[in-house]
Amino acid sequence: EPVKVGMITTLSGGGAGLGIDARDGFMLAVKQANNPDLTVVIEDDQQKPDIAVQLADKMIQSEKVDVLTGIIWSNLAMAVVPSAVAQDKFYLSVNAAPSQLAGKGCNKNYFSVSYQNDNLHEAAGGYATSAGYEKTFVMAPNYPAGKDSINGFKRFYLGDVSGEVYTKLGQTDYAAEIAQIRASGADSVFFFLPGGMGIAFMKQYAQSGVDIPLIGPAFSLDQGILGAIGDAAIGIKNTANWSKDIDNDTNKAFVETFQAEYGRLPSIYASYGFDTANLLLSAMGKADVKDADAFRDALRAADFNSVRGKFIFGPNQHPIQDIYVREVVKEGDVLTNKIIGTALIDHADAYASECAM
Amino acid sequence: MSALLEVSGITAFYGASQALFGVDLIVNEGEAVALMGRNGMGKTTTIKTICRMMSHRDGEVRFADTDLAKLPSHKAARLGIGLVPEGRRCFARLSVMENLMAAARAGEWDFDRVADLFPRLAERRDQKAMTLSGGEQQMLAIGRALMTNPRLLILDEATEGLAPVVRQEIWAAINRLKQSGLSILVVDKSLKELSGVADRYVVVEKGVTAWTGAVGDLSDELADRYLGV
Amino acid sequence: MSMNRETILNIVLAALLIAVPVIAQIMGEPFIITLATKVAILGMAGVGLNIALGYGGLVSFGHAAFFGIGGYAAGILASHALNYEPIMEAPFEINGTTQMIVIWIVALIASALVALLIGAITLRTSGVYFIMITLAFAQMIYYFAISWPAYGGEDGLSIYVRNSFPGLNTLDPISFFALCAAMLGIAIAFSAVLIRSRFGLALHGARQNSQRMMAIGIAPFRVRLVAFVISAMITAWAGALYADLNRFVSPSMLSWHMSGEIMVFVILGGVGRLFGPVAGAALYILLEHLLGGMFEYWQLPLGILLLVVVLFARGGLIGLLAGERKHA
Amino acid sequence: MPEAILSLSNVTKQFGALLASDNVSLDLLPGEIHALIGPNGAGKSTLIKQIAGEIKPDSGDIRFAGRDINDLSAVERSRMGLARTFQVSSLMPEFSVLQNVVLAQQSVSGKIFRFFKPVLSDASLLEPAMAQLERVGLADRAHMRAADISHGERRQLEMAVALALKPRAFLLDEPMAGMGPEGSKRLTGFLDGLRAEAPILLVEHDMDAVFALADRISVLVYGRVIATGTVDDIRGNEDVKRAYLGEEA
Amino acid sequence: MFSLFLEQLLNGLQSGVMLFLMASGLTLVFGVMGLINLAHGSLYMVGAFACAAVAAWTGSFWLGLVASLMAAALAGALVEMLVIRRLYKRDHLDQVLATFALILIFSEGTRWIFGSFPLFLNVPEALSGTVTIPGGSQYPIFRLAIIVAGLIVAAGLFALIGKTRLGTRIRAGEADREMIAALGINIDRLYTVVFALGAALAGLAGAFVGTTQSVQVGMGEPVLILAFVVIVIGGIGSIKGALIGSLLVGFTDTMGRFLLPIGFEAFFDPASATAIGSALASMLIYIVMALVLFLRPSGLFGTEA
Ligand SMILES: Nc1ncnc2c1ncn2[C@@H]1O[C@H](COP(=O)(O)OP(=O)(O)OP(=O)(O)O)[C@@H](O)[C@H]1O
Ligand SMILES: Nc1ncnc2c1ncn2[C@@H]1O[C@H](COP(=O)(O)OP(=O)(O)OP(=O)(O)O)[C@@H](O)[C@H]1O
Ligand SMILES: [Mg+2]
Ligand SMILES: [Mg+2]
Repeated sequence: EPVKVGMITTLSGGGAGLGIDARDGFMLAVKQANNPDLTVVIEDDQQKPDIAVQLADKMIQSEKVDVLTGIIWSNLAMAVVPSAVAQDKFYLSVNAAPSQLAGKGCNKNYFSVSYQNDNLHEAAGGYATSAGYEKTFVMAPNYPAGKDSINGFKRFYLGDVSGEVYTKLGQTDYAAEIAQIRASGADSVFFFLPGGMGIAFMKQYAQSGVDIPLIGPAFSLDQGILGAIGDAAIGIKNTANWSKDIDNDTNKAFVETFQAEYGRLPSIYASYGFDTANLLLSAMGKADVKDADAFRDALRAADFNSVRGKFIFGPNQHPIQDIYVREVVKEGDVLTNKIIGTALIDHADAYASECAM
Repeated sequence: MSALLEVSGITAFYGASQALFGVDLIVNEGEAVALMGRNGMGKTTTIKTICRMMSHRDGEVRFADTDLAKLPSHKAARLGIGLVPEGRRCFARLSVMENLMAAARAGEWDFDRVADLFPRLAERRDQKAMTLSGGEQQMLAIGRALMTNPRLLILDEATEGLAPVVRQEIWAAINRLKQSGLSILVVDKSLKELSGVADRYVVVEKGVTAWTGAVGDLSDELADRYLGV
Repeated sequence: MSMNRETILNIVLAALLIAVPVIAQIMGEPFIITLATKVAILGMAGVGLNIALGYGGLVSFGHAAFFGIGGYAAGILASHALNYEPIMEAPFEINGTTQMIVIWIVALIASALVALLIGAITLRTSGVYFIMITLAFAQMIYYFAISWPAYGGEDGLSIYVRNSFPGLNTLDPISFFALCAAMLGIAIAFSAVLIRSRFGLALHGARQNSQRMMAIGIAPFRVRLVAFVISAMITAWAGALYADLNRFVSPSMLSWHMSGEIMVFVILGGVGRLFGPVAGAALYILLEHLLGGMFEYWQLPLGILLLVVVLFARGGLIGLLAGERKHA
Repeated sequence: MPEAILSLSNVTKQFGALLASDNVSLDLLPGEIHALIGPNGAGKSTLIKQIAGEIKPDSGDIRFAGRDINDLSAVERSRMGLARTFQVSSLMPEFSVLQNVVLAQQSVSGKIFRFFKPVLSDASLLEPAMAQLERVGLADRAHMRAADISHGERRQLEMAVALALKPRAFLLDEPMAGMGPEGSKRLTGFLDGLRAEAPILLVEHDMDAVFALADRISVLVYGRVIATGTVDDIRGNEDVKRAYLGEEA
Repeated sequence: MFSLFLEQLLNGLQSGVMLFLMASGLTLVFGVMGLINLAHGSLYMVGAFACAAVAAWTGSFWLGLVASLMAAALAGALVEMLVIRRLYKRDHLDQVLATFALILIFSEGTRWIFGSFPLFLNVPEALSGTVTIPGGSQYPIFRLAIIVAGLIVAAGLFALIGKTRLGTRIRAGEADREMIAALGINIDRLYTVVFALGAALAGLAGAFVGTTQSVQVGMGEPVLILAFVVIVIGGIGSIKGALIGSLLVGFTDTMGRFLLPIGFEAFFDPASATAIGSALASMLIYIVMALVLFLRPSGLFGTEA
């Protein structure tokens, strides 16, 4: 019953931080389990979809892996997942979970451990509503994930949208958008700008003196990049399905051991990686991976201790979970997030009904 | 008279093909030497090795008691070699003034003196070199070399493409430069004018020094054999 | 006629490119076949670029545009066919297809038209201006593809099943490799004939000196434009194959990284050398594959190796192995 | 008087404040060598460029072979039979000497967009090209790169390329420049015979050659034709002596 | 609306000057030395990282700024002496490949030293805060400081290239290296100095711009493309062109992002208008570049090649 896992993730270039966190979280769990039946091969996709596809081919054809995982970006997931699951491999997502794979394109061999892409945005919409905002300015890059984000936000936001802006992917200067925000008369700003884009925006926003509150999904305010934003991040509300202060033993142990092992605080991606590995290990304990149906049932049962506390899969094999609102705070010298409330409880995604499985 | 430039038995190659097979050449202090030969015989190649634009293989190039073998081009120039290259090679996008000043070194030659020699250059001092007429560019190339205040002035086809009056002026200028004590190595096609300036001829044929002698000693028969005139 | 070293080297390279996947097939290593297929396809994209860049001196930094157009031709036609949605209904109905041959023809025509348009504008410029204006056009297409939702935008477009070719099981790696290798062979043979032709001579001339070209009565612009279009078409053809290799297309095929990569293959292998792009692609992909799994900072040794090649192998790999190019 | 093959009337060209061509009118008759002389910077090359179509005159007319060619491009003019050489050699440096000529030969044949048949084993191009090289005395350099031949040899190659075009008129911009004494002598003899093939507009500073060859001479000073006449007319013209010839007359 | 428009104009100016700051070093190396240096963006990154690291270590942005200049200049000088020097006589394409390799080396080297996570770099105390501009909006002082820095660099370069002997020699060397050497100029050393200077300018830009962006591996790449666009629009080799090109791109980009979505609302429903408008806005500078080069094939101030 040995299981071979192929991890395809981003380990070079500007987006490497995310992949490294996911990998490190995953490998921490693997190490803790110390299960000789589990082997992992790791490859760098360079954040390029064609490379990811070829690596998937390699893992399936040459390495003969049973399970694939690791992809951070939706566009890479769209390139790899459909054909991998069509070849009867299991795919466990540590992050990217595009709507196509949750709805019509769902597959019995595809599990998202993290979320469905829209979840955190929806939660931000829910939070904005419950916080009483009535005029929110919304902003995201001009690509499908950006549009999904804004749609997700609007789905749970009951106020008015006072401005809607799509920025250029990879944009680094936001002066023009900040001026529009200032002039819009909004009472809050929802933004989805992953990676360097978000860092640039928040720094410039703080420098601009505009003080309309910001709300975003966790991606822009996650542990890995908080340090780079600096004090400009303090007080920003963000939505997440994990936080290092979620109060359960698994999480406490995870945060501690991760910090001890790697010398830094874990990020949300690390938590997904950790949960993914533990989910896999739990299934390995119950079934033989060669018996696909049994193994799939074991995965579906999700019988493992999640750092998020309870963990259940919905019918489309995406989690049904609580999503929190966090606020960036300074603990000593370190910037980190603290949960200040729950935005959505037992939240499932909007596409599950389209999934015929 | 002591030798300012002494080239002995040099060979030189372009890639694998040999262009010089043994050139000997001496220019004494204050002397004007004409380097002659038909097209493609190695005159320009010889000059390039002297200026270190290419390196020789066998033989030796000495200038002012220094072996040039290991010197880079700019060091050789600073010893006092001033080159007016074949084809002018003015800096196309620089103005006349900038061309002259780019490599100027202190000495008796300065802009005013060059302007005296070639008033046309003074008229066009702010024009870009690439828009100058061929003759104007030639004047510029000579002026540019003079501005480095060389001890040896090398002119490779310096009167090519010049109007007869200007050519006469340039020859007169070269003559004056020689009178002022400058050593000169000159390549030109006009025997008549060379004979008025040069003290000695060096004739190369197929990359070998074929004949050296005083100007008066070049017989018609030799001229026909080596130069085809 | 005695063969020169480059010819012998080319034969060796071609033999290697064919032998490696055959051996891999016997040893049961399908992934090596995939890698060889990738070399063949990207090499072919490079063969296309080499016509413009190597022979015509037209340093196009936008060939990813054509590569991507080829890819999207495959992706769009196949996705329509697989979803049973006609591409257009009025005034007459056009349906998608999964026939590679039809896809290729569409890719060739589409890329030729786009190249004609881009070329007509960009070829007025030269040198670095040309490099940048070709990049500009590719970037326009790239941003268009990213933000245009119909075919997936940034997420790209999956072709769930590889398109088909009469008499061949394209899903079988070695068959698909054979197909790609054959197309590469056609592209190389074509470019070999092309450079020796009258047109090739004119193209060489246009690269060196347009003033002289005009003085002898040949309009360099037309020569360059034709070369640019041919070059684009071959690259687009390779793009269509690449889409089938990955069963996926996305705007990353149109990105400037892709343009840069194709260009790197050509330069690495040897600019203007018949097998240069293939050699370059093979070396690059081999290094990427070998180093990629070895070391977290694998791009560092890759960079150093590339640097060593440029500094010490004039004329790229082919130049290193076969000596400087003789003028034809 | 036979009809001129090439005629310029009132051609004017200005560069900023500089009048490079000032109302120039001149013509080229069949079978003649018409020399154009004048000080450096007088506008001789500029005039050649305007005839060849590389730059457009500000005003004035140029007729060639009975046709107004003002609106034709350089390429079209070349195809009509105007061949020019450049004052500063302008060749294909990476081509062999022979290929330089073959390319011109190919242009004359009119078939450029042929993609399949090998060109360098095409005897219908190689043989005439080789013949032109022999005419200018460059046959033994045929397989050297044009970048690798000496300056004088490049000048000869310029000539061979022009010959290959089989033109109806030659525009030669200082063909003697860079030629050694022997080369000049040979080229003089060669041009003497060439005028029977096509008339020549000859820009040259080598007065020995000009006086030996020219049927007519026009003198250009500051863009203006100050005199046109036979060799003897020009030699005796005091203005020309002062502006151009100096002691050479 | 008017004050917003005014602020956007100022943003356009500021973004233009920021672009110039990034492009200035590239103009020097690319326009003046005739070298295609794809690794310019890497030197920019080196500057930003050096500044961030030293600022974090010493607590002083200004020391970081000095460090960025020195680190980038040193990296530039080394690169010139070890790599670029061997390539001047080669084809442009060899330069492309070599500098592409340098990008890989710099990026991965930086990641090796500093890790894969972005670094922190913020505006110095003295330049933080905002001022009120006419119309009543607040404008960050730091952005005004960038405008000033850019203009100083422009003036300095202008003087250096146009007015000094050094500049003359550099340009002469571009035209004919062999000839300028034969006239007695040590062109190798000159070029090392110029390259180091260009690198230092890149480093300076990296440090400055890094304060408003994410200091991370790969930050130089988008900048590189933009800087090339700017230089090509302005005309290669022209400092004036680079400045005008930067401003043109800065204004076009800012105003396009601002006005296009609004403009399209006249024709489409708001959601499509923003989508189409911003799609077009992201293509806009490339459209402008293509247009400029179509009308003037050697850029606005370029001389014929
Ligand atoms: N770059 C080069 N590469 C290869 N061979 C060359 C090169 N330059 C010159 N040669 C060859 O070297 C020989 C000598 O050339 P060189 O230029 O020295 O002649 P030259 O005497 O100056 O002739 P000219 O009077 O025509 O200028 C010639 O046969 C020429 O073909
Ligand atoms: N593009 C240009 N812009 C400005 N001035 C120019 C341009 N081209 C030529 N000139 C000027 O026009 C005048 C005529 O130049 P042209 O080259 O025609 O002279 P030329 O008679 O051929 O002289 P030469 O005998 O020295 O070759 C010169 O003074 C030159 O500087
Ligand atoms: Mg010579
Ligand atoms: Mg002239």
